[in-house]
Amino acid sequence: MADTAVISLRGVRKTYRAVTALDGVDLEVLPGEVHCLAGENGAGKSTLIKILTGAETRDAGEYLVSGEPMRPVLTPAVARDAGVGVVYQELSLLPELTVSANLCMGRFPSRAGFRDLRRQREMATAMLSRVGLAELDPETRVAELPTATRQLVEIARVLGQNAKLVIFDEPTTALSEQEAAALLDRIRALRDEGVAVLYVSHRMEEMFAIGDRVTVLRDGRLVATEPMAGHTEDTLVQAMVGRTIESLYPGERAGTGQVRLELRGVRPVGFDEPVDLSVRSGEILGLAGLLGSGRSELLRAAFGADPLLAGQVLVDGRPADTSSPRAAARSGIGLLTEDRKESGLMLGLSIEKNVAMASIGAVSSFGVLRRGKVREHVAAAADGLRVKFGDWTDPVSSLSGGNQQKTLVARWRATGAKVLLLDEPTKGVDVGAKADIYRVIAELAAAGLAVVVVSSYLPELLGLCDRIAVVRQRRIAGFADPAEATEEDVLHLASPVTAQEAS
Amino acid sequence: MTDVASAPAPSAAGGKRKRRPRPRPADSEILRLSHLFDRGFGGIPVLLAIAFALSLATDSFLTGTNLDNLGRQVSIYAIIAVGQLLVILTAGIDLSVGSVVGLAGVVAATAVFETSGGLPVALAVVLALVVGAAAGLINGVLVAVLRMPPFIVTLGMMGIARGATLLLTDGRTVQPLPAEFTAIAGGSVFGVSNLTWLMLLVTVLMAWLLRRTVWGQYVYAVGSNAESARLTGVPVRPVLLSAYALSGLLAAFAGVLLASRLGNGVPTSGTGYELQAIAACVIGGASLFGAKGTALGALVGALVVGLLNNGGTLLGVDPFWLQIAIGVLILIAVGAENLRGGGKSRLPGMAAR
Amino acid sequence: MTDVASAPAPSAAGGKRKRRPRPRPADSEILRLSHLFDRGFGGIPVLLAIAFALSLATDSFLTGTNLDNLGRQVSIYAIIAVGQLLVILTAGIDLSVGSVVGLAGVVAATAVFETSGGLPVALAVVLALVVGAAAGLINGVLVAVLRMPPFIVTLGMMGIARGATLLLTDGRTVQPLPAEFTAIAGGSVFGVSNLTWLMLLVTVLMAWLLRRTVWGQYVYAVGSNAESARLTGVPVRPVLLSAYALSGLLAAFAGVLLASRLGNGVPTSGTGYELQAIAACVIGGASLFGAKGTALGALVGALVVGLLNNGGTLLGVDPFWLQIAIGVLILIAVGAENLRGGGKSRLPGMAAR
Amino acid sequence: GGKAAFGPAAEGTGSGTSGVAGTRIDVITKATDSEFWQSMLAGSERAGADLGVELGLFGPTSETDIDQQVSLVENSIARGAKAIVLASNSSTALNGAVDRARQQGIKVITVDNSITTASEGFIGTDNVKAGQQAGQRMCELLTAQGKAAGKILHESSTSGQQVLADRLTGFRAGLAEKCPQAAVVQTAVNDNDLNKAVGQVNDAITGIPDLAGIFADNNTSGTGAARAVAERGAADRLAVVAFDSDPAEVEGVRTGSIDAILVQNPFFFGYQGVVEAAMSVAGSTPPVDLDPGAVVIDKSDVDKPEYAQLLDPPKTKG
Ligand SMILES: Nc1ncnc2c1ncn2[C@@H]1O[C@H](COP(=O)(O)OP(=O)(O)OP(=O)(O)O)[C@@H](O)[C@H]1O
Ligand SMILES: Nc1ncnc2c1ncn2[C@@H]1O[C@H](COP(=O)(O)OP(=O)(O)OP(=O)(O)O)[C@@H](O)[C@H]1O
Ligand SMILES: [Mg+2]
Ligand SMILES: [Mg+2]
Repeated sequence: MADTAVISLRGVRKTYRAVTALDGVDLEVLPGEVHCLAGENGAGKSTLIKILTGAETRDAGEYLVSGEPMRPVLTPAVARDAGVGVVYQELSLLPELTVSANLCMGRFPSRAGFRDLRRQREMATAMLSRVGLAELDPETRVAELPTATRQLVEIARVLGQNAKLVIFDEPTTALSEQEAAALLDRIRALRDEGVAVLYVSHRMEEMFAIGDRVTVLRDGRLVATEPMAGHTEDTLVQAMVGRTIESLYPGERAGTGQVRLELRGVRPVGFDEPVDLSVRSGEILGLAGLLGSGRSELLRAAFGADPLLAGQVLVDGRPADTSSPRAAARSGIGLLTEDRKESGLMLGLSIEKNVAMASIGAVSSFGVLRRGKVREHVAAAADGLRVKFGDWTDPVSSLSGGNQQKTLVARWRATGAKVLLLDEPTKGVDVGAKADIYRVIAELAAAGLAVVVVSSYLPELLGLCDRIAVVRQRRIAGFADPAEATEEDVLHLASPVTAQEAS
Repeated sequence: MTDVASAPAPSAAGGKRKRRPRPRPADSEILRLSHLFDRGFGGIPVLLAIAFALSLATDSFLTGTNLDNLGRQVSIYAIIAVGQLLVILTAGIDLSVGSVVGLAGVVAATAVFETSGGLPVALAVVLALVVGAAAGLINGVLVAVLRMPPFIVTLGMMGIARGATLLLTDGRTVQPLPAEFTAIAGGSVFGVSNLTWLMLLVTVLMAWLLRRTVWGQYVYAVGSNAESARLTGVPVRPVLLSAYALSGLLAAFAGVLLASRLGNGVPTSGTGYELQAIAACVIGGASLFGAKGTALGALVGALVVGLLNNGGTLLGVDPFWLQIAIGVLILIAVGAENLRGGGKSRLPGMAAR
Repeated sequence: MTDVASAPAPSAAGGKRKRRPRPRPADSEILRLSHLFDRGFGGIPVLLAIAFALSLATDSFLTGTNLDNLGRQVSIYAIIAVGQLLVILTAGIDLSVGSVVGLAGVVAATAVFETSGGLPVALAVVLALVVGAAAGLINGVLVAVLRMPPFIVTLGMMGIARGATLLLTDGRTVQPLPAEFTAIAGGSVFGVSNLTWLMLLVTVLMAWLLRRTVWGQYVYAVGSNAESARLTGVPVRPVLLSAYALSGLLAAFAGVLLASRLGNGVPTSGTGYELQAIAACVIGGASLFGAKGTALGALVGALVVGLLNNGGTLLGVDPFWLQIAIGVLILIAVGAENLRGGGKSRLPGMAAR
Repeated sequence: GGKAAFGPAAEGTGSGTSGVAGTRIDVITKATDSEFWQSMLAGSERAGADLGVELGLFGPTSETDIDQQVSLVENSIARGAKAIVLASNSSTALNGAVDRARQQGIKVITVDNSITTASEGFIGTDNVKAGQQAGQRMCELLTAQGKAAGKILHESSTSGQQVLADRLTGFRAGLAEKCPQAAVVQTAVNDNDLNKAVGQVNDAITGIPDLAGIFADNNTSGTGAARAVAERGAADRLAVVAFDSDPAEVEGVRTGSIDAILVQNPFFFGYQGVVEAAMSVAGSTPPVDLDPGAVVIDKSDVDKPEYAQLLDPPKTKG
């Protein structure tokens, strides 16, 4: 019985009203293996994980932890105590509480109900140091941390639980290459300690880098569980999508035209130096940089989301009004923000409304919506994005993470903007859908838009962009040509260590 | 507002593998029967149940006189509730509506008071509406521009408006009011009192504004997530300002109608109406966390409370028991709604406030 | 609870680029002076400013008698506010506290009424507290288990408890009450009235519970995001139940004290206190969206309102003007706090309710 | 009735008040927001002007807020008032505060509602007696309509107020004297919300087809009854007796929707209260108990000149 699976699922089913999220899924994760879970957006990966952790109740099927059957109705606390730890796809930290309280939530060191603050601090510091955050003050409130740090804190929390099974649901979406690489090292170390790991990611090379076996889900059904070594990227994609994807990145496009977007001496809050940058019609400019290098701040300021201390944003040579996002949108700029939940979606509203909101003026006359137009407009914007949903009027919160992201792409596509600023546009999006989004971006560029893409995923920038600007410590550190540059070149330019070379 | 019945098993990813049924014409925007039994229009089944029970229990419930009474009684609350709903949709709260009812009532009454030399009725009404809208606008400015918590802002305004009302009248009732003024609420068209008509008019108009105009969509967007809305190009401040101003305006309108109905400008009138209006919205399916609720729901909520009060008097229930019974019935009404609509597991504590 | 003064501009991603100061020893949990000027303890500067202004404007403000009066007047509200705070921290609201004040008061009064054969005072008090806690627990069950909206649940309970109070007393005042009972609120220790001591005791105890116990952290966790809290193993339901039950218990305690202070079981007492309690919490920095607020803040909020009322009488302000002035001053108090704490741009509409 | 005590308060009562000019006297009403209490405050202001004392006028926001009234008394002690004129919201709850005031040498005159602890003097109507007058009048009206066994609605402003309970007790007693078969069949409570009062009376007229009379226990209830009776056109078949003399109620008497009102004299309460307070401060002894009584006024005497000031007392300002 040496190889008893840490967890095993048999014939698990889960439906949400009319949606069947999982249908007869089997899964076994062995100690000391990294088991990847692959599938398109909405395939049911997160749902499966929620069932493993007791966050959702399964409708049918068996669930065993170390051979012990689990009760059909499971609470997260029971699952955790049985040894299942998880890093959720959507951040689940409590923003108003401190880092240490978040890390110890649910199992505070205490004596008779009274918190042992010293031990709490020690525990927190120990957990943080495992993800390279030893320097972070555990008494900082989570609300004050940038997204990437929050993700690391979340990972620290799970690592600190000494679980038998650790589940990662897209842990690297908010991380840069460096942090992601460090995380993979951590996962390997966990595996070597005999911990079972269930790993979900839409980044193929990550799966190939650490995966021992892979289970593929499609439309809530099990496709197969196979050794990772038996797959190539192509066969894995084929298994996930059920079709082949000829090329992930769009091919050649027609040349670029006039300068469409120009940042002239733009200085967002926190920037010491003004930034000058121009993007031509038809051009896709990538912005590379480490976490916190200021890429998002730059985009936000150019869109009027944050105040500009100095400088001007020009669209087609005319100064754009960046006093507010609304004004910027009217000047023809659109911004897809990086944090879907906090500054992108209106979660309670329907998918349809979420897509239409930025361009609602286009389907109304004198402020009154035109009958029938909204649906048409929205359907056109979502065309080719393969958004998986039940009904246009379902709340956008019912969509899987990747599909939520697609609705945001559709939102900005619908505006007919001249300039699109996309901050991590493929965050949490599957391969097939990435190809769809890249294609849509390329189409938009081909239609004459100037597009700026911020991404922490370098292959994407190299594959998609015409030109890459590297941001380092709130300065443009240089440019790279995707046709020639390698990931190392870009990283080199982005890292502060090499700063002296620049001067 | 999902239409579960008519959506086929929500199918696969867009176009490619399964063909999705062609997007239906925009019928989802049209009110269909199935909507009525949806939490979005919360309370309609409850309303019908109460009405049915009352018509069995008393002979007098289904008489024309009584329904007329009911319309008159509920209309004032319903109009305030519809205004309150706007603010609630933006995830705010307006505690000042009760005081604005009082203020607008005495402003209108004072303006028409001196029968000779008093302002023409129409002008007096406009004056009162302007005062109410201005009070609402001040709330809006403090919330939207100075970013103060709506609860405190409108609590402050509640005290200020009531104080101003008392100052204006010296705490005395303003009367007698001329017949032209009392005719506003007193009259009737096709045998149905003006008050009832006005209540229906306000509800239908607001329902239309919320469903069919860009502004209406913006109101929901702001309530759902103000930051997301701002970054989507929604003019958040103007939307908030308009919601608070309209809430004030409708409260003032209710105040004028109340003064007209009573033939008196009573400085204490409207006291406590804020809670009733909020309750009506919530009974009608609105969430105090914003972005959830409809104008029709607010009307239904007001009717539910109105029916309980009306039924209580018709049945001659002891007032102490009536108070208990209304409390219990409100709980049952919302609880029943919740259980029915609660198929999808909601979180404790996250339950719509 | 951030220590703005000593934390440098919230810096870089996980300490990579800038060196953060070394983690301080666990002192951040201990109340330091700088905390007092933080929004978390909202209102203390405002409180001091008002007190300072009053001591300049009148001779009588800083007299022992007046400070004693102030303590007596504020204590009842403060105790209710501290209970209310708990519910607010869980992102709920408790509108029933005013009615529970009345109910507990008459329960205690009725129990000790018949001087011969009446229950011993201690037993009567316990009985009243149990009744209050039970009312709160029912609220909690409806919110946590049946997932009904707290606003409606506690609004229903508000009516039910008031009705029960009136039924119990037949609408009459219960009196005279024996001296042992009136001594609870009437007595004093070291020249400071019992009421003041009890208010301080309740606040300190609650502050300690919230800061130093696991339960306290759970309360904040549930208010921050009930679903996330549940997923990390927080017992959401028990936490909600305890918050509502404690709110009821403290309201009942305030009711007993009020009855003791008045020497009467008055069936209408406590009417309207719910809004005052909520206002005190919000003035003291709590957010109606949950997870933000402190027990000390609730006390300070109650003191701010108390000071304004007290100052108004001392200065002989006309009551109508006083009502306006208090409204304006509440707005200024919270507005000033907001501007000071508002360095980081908060969203309109998202501003803490 | 004590009609003799009505009319402008005799200026002569100022006899025992020499040397009080500048004295600080606080007047605390049950509430500030109604005609009734405003009249009382107007009376106090008149007396204050006549005697040259320094007045402070206060009142809680609502008549149910006993705690706030206690605070007001305490604050008056703190601010150094020499005398307090108090319309107490409870017959016992203010005892503690009043005792403390008197221990500090502050003179306390109670008006409208007596309290069970000692004070320098009391001026007010006996509500049970006034209720009895109302019951007697109701019986007369019912008998005149041939409905001596009729059903009566009790429209009440608030639950749990002693004064109102006293009025009802008195009313029942007065009614029972000659109309033992008539009965109060239903009580409706409007929480001093006029709109609610109108609705309730409307509902009762609909719900009780053989309703014969309405007893309204304060101005809100009375005004509400007047309005509803007018809306339903039921003035002829219903006997309506109401407390207080809101202008709207007086109007109701004129137009017939109210048959009789019971009127007290709050202006006199206020004037006499301040006068007696000043007397106490000056060292003379005011009357221990002064009951000016209540008068029943109906259509026949509503426009009589002797009631003019009673029904339309001088305003606070001017
Ligand atoms: N609470 C819910 N209510 C309704 N439908 C839901 C809910 N949660 C998930 N679904 C549906 O279940 C299906 C599976 O979703 P799930 O989140 O498991 O996908 P996923 O594989 O994790 O996708 P992604 O890669 O985009 O995160 C989707 O169609 C989704 O819309
Ligand atoms: N809420 C916040 N509070 C404090 N500092 C923040 C906050 N959000 C971001 N920062 C800081 O602002 C700086 C720039 O962040 P920004 O998000 O613009 O970087 P980025 O290059 O876009 O990185 P990312 O890939 O994480 O988005 C970082 O130093 C970060 O720590
Ligand atoms: Mg997922
Ligand atoms: Mg970024």
